[in-house]
Amino acid sequence: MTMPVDMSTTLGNAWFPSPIFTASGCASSGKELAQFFPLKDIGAVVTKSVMTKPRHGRPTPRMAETPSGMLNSIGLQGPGIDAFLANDVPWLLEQKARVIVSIAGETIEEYSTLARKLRSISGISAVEVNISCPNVENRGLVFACDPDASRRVIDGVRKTIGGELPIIAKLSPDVTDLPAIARGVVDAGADALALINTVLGMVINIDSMRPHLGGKTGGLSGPAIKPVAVRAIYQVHAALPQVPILGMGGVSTGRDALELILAGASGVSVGTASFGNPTALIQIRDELQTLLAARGFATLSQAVGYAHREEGP
Amino acid sequence: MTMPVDMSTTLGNAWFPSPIFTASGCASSGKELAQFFPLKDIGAVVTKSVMTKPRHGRPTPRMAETPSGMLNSIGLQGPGIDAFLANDVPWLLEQKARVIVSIAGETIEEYSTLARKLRSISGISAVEVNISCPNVENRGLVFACDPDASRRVIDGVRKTIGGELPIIAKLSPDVTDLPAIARGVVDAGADALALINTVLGMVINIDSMRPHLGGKTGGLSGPAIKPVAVRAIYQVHAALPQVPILGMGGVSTGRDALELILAGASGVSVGTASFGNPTALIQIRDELQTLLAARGFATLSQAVGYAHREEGP
Amino acid sequence: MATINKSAVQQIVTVLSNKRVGAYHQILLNVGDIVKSCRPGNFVAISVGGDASKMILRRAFAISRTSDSSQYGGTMELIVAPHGAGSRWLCAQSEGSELDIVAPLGTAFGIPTEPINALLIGGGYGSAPLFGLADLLKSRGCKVDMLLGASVGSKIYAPMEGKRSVNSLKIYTEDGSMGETGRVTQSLLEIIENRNIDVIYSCGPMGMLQAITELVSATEVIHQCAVEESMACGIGICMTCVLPVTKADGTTSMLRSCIDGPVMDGSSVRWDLVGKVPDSL
Amino acid sequence: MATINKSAVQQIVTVLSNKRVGAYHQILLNVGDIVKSCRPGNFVAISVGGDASKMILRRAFAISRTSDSSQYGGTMELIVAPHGAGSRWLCAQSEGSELDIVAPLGTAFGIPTEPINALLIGGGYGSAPLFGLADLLKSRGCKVDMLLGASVGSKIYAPMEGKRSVNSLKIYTEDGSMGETGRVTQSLLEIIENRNIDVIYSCGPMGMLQAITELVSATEVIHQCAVEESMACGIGICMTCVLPVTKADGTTSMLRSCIDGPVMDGSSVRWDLVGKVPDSL
Ligand SMILES: Cc1cc2nc3c(=O)[nH]c(=O)nc-3n(C[C@H](O)[C@H](O)[C@H](O)COP(=O)(O)OP(=O)(O)OC[C@H]3O[C@@H](n4cnc5c(N)ncnc54)[C@H](O)[C@@H]3O)c2cc1C
Ligand SMILES: Cc1cc2nc3c(=O)[nH]c(=O)nc-3n(C[C@H](O)[C@H](O)[C@H](O)COP(=O)(O)OP(=O)(O)OC[C@H]3O[C@@H](n4cnc5c(N)ncnc54)[C@H](O)[C@@H]3O)c2cc1C
Ligand SMILES: Cc1cc2nc3c(=O)[nH]c(=O)nc-3n(C[C@H](O)[C@H](O)[C@H](O)COP(=O)(O)O)c2cc1C
Ligand SMILES: Cc1cc2nc3c(=O)[nH]c(=O)nc-3n(C[C@H](O)[C@H](O)[C@H](O)COP(=O)(O)O)c2cc1C
Ligand code: FES
Ligand code: FES
Repeated sequence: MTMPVDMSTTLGNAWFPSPIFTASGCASSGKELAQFFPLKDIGAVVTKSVMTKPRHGRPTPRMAETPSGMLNSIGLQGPGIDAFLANDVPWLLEQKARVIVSIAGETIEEYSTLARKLRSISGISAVEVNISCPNVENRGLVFACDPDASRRVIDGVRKTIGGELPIIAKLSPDVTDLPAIARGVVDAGADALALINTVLGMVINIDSMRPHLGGKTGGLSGPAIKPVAVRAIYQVHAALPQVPILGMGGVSTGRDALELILAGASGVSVGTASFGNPTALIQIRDELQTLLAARGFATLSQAVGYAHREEGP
Repeated sequence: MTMPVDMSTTLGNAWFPSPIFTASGCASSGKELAQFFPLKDIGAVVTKSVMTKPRHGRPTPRMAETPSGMLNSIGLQGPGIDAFLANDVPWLLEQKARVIVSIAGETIEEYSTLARKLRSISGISAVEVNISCPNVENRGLVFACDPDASRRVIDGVRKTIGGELPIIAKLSPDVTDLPAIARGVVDAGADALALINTVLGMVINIDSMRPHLGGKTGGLSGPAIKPVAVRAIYQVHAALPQVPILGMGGVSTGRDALELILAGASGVSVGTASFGNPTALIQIRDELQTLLAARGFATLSQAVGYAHREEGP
Repeated sequence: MATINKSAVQQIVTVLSNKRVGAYHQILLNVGDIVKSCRPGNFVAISVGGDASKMILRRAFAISRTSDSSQYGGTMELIVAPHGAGSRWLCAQSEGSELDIVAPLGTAFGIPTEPINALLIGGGYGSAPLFGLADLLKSRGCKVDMLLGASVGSKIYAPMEGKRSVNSLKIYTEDGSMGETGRVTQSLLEIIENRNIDVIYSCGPMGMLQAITELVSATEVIHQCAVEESMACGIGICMTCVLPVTKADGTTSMLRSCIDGPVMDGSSVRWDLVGKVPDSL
Repeated sequence: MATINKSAVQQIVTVLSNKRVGAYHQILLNVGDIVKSCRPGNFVAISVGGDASKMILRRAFAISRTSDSSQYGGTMELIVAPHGAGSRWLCAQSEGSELDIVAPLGTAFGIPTEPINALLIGGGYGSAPLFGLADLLKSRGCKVDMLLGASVGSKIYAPMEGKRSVNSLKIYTEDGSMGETGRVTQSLLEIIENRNIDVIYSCGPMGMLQAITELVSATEVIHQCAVEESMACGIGICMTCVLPVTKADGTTSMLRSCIDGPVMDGSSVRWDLVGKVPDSL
């Protein structure tokens, strides 16, 4: 019952001592959480999606709490890649944190530009490519909802960044055929998949009688979407069993993390849960270890996708 | 503040004294709720989706509670259309309930067969066509996820049923481009749209370490999905402002119903909320009336889609 | 008007007391006139977690006993195991708390018109509805024997007062911490034979109900069991709680255990098909 | 290690008392050593709804006062308006209840090193942090005047003890049910002039803060205001609580009110752009 479990995991050729990561956009650049626990104690810090230029993001209100969830419409506010690489990455590396840099763009070219800038930075573990962004060259259609555009983004990043740094393509669940999108980006060179980004939602303020969020629609996150995340991970793992998945969506306990892992996730990002509980990542990591041990797993990797096993006990 | 509000509504040429309906599959055939309130006191009873033949449905477990929601995989258990029309419809009409019959099929032909049987029945207000079913003729791809198949289902039903009975096409939110699917079924002859069916989800049982539901995946319903419903209704109402929408998804209070109406729903179905509260429909109806009155609406229809109005107060 | 749920009402009731008894909580509710329509075997569905709860479904509990004579008017007793978040919340409600209940729900144990020999078998908290049943059978002149089983002694629920209505009570625990070591089924056929049992009334885990059904299949004994399937609504509108049951015409249907149960004829349940579906219709 | 949230801790604390005061609840918490790092203007973020809550985000409340001398060790006082489900839950917690808090968070009011003339302006529960601030300013030799406003008298929070630290207290209500009829801003420029005000400290609705900023823009008065934006995390990781703020170099940024606020320089906030975004960068 209490044998130590090897909690280490890999995504592509990147190794992490723990499978519990922050989720992009839910840990800012790391400094804010460092008061609550040492950043090196988690698997990795996945940084907020960064674009080429500084951005103000969307007007407020930017959030609405919903039953067991929340909507956000931040609109990728951020300092731009240059300031980010100059200030935030060195600080994180100094903390001995593993760093996964999340990038976002409005054109296929912008993603490649970001990849080029990353190429020269040493010490980062992987790049997460957030393709749940509107494509300004195609009527604002979100890249991740367009099989062709998502493939081309990843292809561009792969070609620019070279063969070393693992590429994690982050997909949106708001599509008819998720495995098809997943297959496309893997063919284009993604080493791993991040599932899921937020689900598109809206809240109407019944006093103003208009959409509550400044950005009208927002992304739904938190426990409410966990069943969607589990389904997405299970579906994609069934279709592409050899492709590692960084799972996320509503994880707030070790039990939730285990569910995603059994469905097929090799690592688990924790987003919204940190808003309600600054030490959520550490608690989830510890609970997960206990749960794995109680189930007789010697290593985390034995549990990855275990829910897919053939009939039997 | 307390002037009476005209709560009546229409979907196509069908008139209802109240906009609050049951949701298909969440009121069985009506008898079970009749102990808690007279069925004529609500807008309509939308019956459980019926198929041509009797069906056992899926194995148990068929449900899993999730944060502010639940998954179900009933698999359309039911008596088949003949027994349904012989037993359930006459009973409902005797109660003076308005009846909307929901139909479901595995082939385009099956939907037409069902429509043919309905054609000869008098007294029903509308037919809701549940196209969130796997199409056995196309690798089990859900009709509602395939623009062409969904159009052909509605076309078949329209041609068979003739011009009188309003057709409400019930769509799935699990698609990349919901307005496109909506446009297709309206072109094919749907008078109204029902939005949204459940969201595909999954729960892994962390003790058995397998999918918890007998059917593996299930449909997510309840408050958790309300933001998805509001978004779907808002999007489709923006694209097709002249098409009436029967809104549903996570409504459990009058405030929730008002949100869906402001987003564009002319009527609101209440599903999962009745499981936790057998008198939910009556409470929601009364709360909605109070909220509309407090906002100065003289009629329900003035509030439909009000969140889309031009800038201004 | 309705023939289903015909005496069910939704009502806010007050907790009169909440005591720990072994592994369970004995919770007494002030429910007023509801008791008039409660029969042994019926259950109650309770909202859990309070106003801001993420738990949207009611929890089902067997009505253990009701009384109409106490100083409080009608009272209803529940025996609750703190299992998950919902039942733990219920077990944490103290005197004076208000609960939203729907009751009585489901079928009741059939009460014979003749004075028969009855054997009541309970597993874990499954004994809860059996003591009320025992009283009733006794009052009809039946001879009532009882077997209770559980994994450990703390999970045997057998209140002192309850024991008065039974002729004999035999307890089994798997770890031997109370009564005999083993299971309620181990000497069942002998007991049936020795005591001339006509009817078995059982309530407990599905595995126990199945085992009893199989053991008595070769006998003349009637077996009424109260099943326990996961329920989303408890009132027959969701179709989640179904069990494969053979009907008079030999066909098997998926029946709702909240409406056609929880009390069912054990021999009609297709135990082999639970968690599966019968061949297509 | 971290420079942000640098004295914040997450801790389970106990409710010592909960009293209704007009439209508000005055809630006293036993928080131990946390008080050592709390400064007037800081806030606390509290989990609401209990274990099974559908409310997943913390609620922010200004720290009204702290004390380290009482019999209980460090205590923290909050003034809470029962607004929605979360704050109503908090107002329903009784003595002995446990709360999960993160504190202290955010910026504090700047305390002058010289004895200046300060005017403290509070709207509704916005007066909460001003009494602790008044004590501190008084102890630094400042002259402290106070204006409080609300829609109705029951929404004026002005405890007896608090009044001791202020030179003068003037109350305004919109319906005239307490003090003068009208708003805190109506004679503001006169008061500034007559009393030689150097610094205004304000806390209350955003409209009030904006109105004060506009009124004093033509004066020399410094205006430190505690803003209130909808916050998902309170600790700087979500970017939902931003306000457009002009920086020293004249550019406008969307700054987090939980980290760079809640206390901000009123003149630096681009009130005209709240709810909009500045021109693109
Ligand atoms: C007819 C009937 C009578 C019952 N009588 C009793 C009784 O007298 N005493 C008692 O302690 N328990 C009884 N149970 C079981 C009780 O309903 C469950 O223990 C309880 O629902 C668990 O809820 P939870 O939130 O604590 O657990 P969780 O596991 O968190 O529940 C999650 C969901 O699963 C459902 N669920 C979980 N376990 C069960 C179960 N064993 N049976 C049905 N649904 C389940 C819950 O209703 C809920 O929707 C009865 C169940 C039924 C159907
Ligand atoms: C820095 C700061 C200090 C505050 N100090 C106090 C105080 O001393 N006393 C007091 O009574 N209230 C104070 N508030 C407001 C208090 O946070 C809100 O009233 C409370 O969050 C409402 O939660 P609810 O669940 O009751 O309402 P709901 O409206 O149901 O809340 C829904 C969501 O919106 C957010 N929200 C709603 N209203 C506000 C608001 N006015 N400000 C920020 N977030 C909001 C909530 O945090 C929650 O996430 C303060 C807010 C901030 C940001
Ligand atoms: C406030 C907020 C901001 C987010 N910003 C980003 C982002 O910049 N890039 C990104 O890829 N995902 C972003 N996400 C999505 C999360 O990384 C994550 O995929 C999603 O929230 C689901 O996980 P959770 O339920 O644990 O939050 C954001 C989510 C939230 C709530
Ligand atoms: C148990 C259950 C059974 C359902 N069965 C059907 C069905 O037969 N046909 C259908 O169109 N929708 C069915 N639905 C979907 C509902 O009608 C509704 O679209 C969905 O649950 C969202 O509404 P809610 O959140 O109010 O439940 C079912 C939902 C549930 C929970
Ligand atoms: S529990 Fe819903 S039908 Fe039985
Ligand atoms: S509330 Fe999250 S960054 Fe300020």
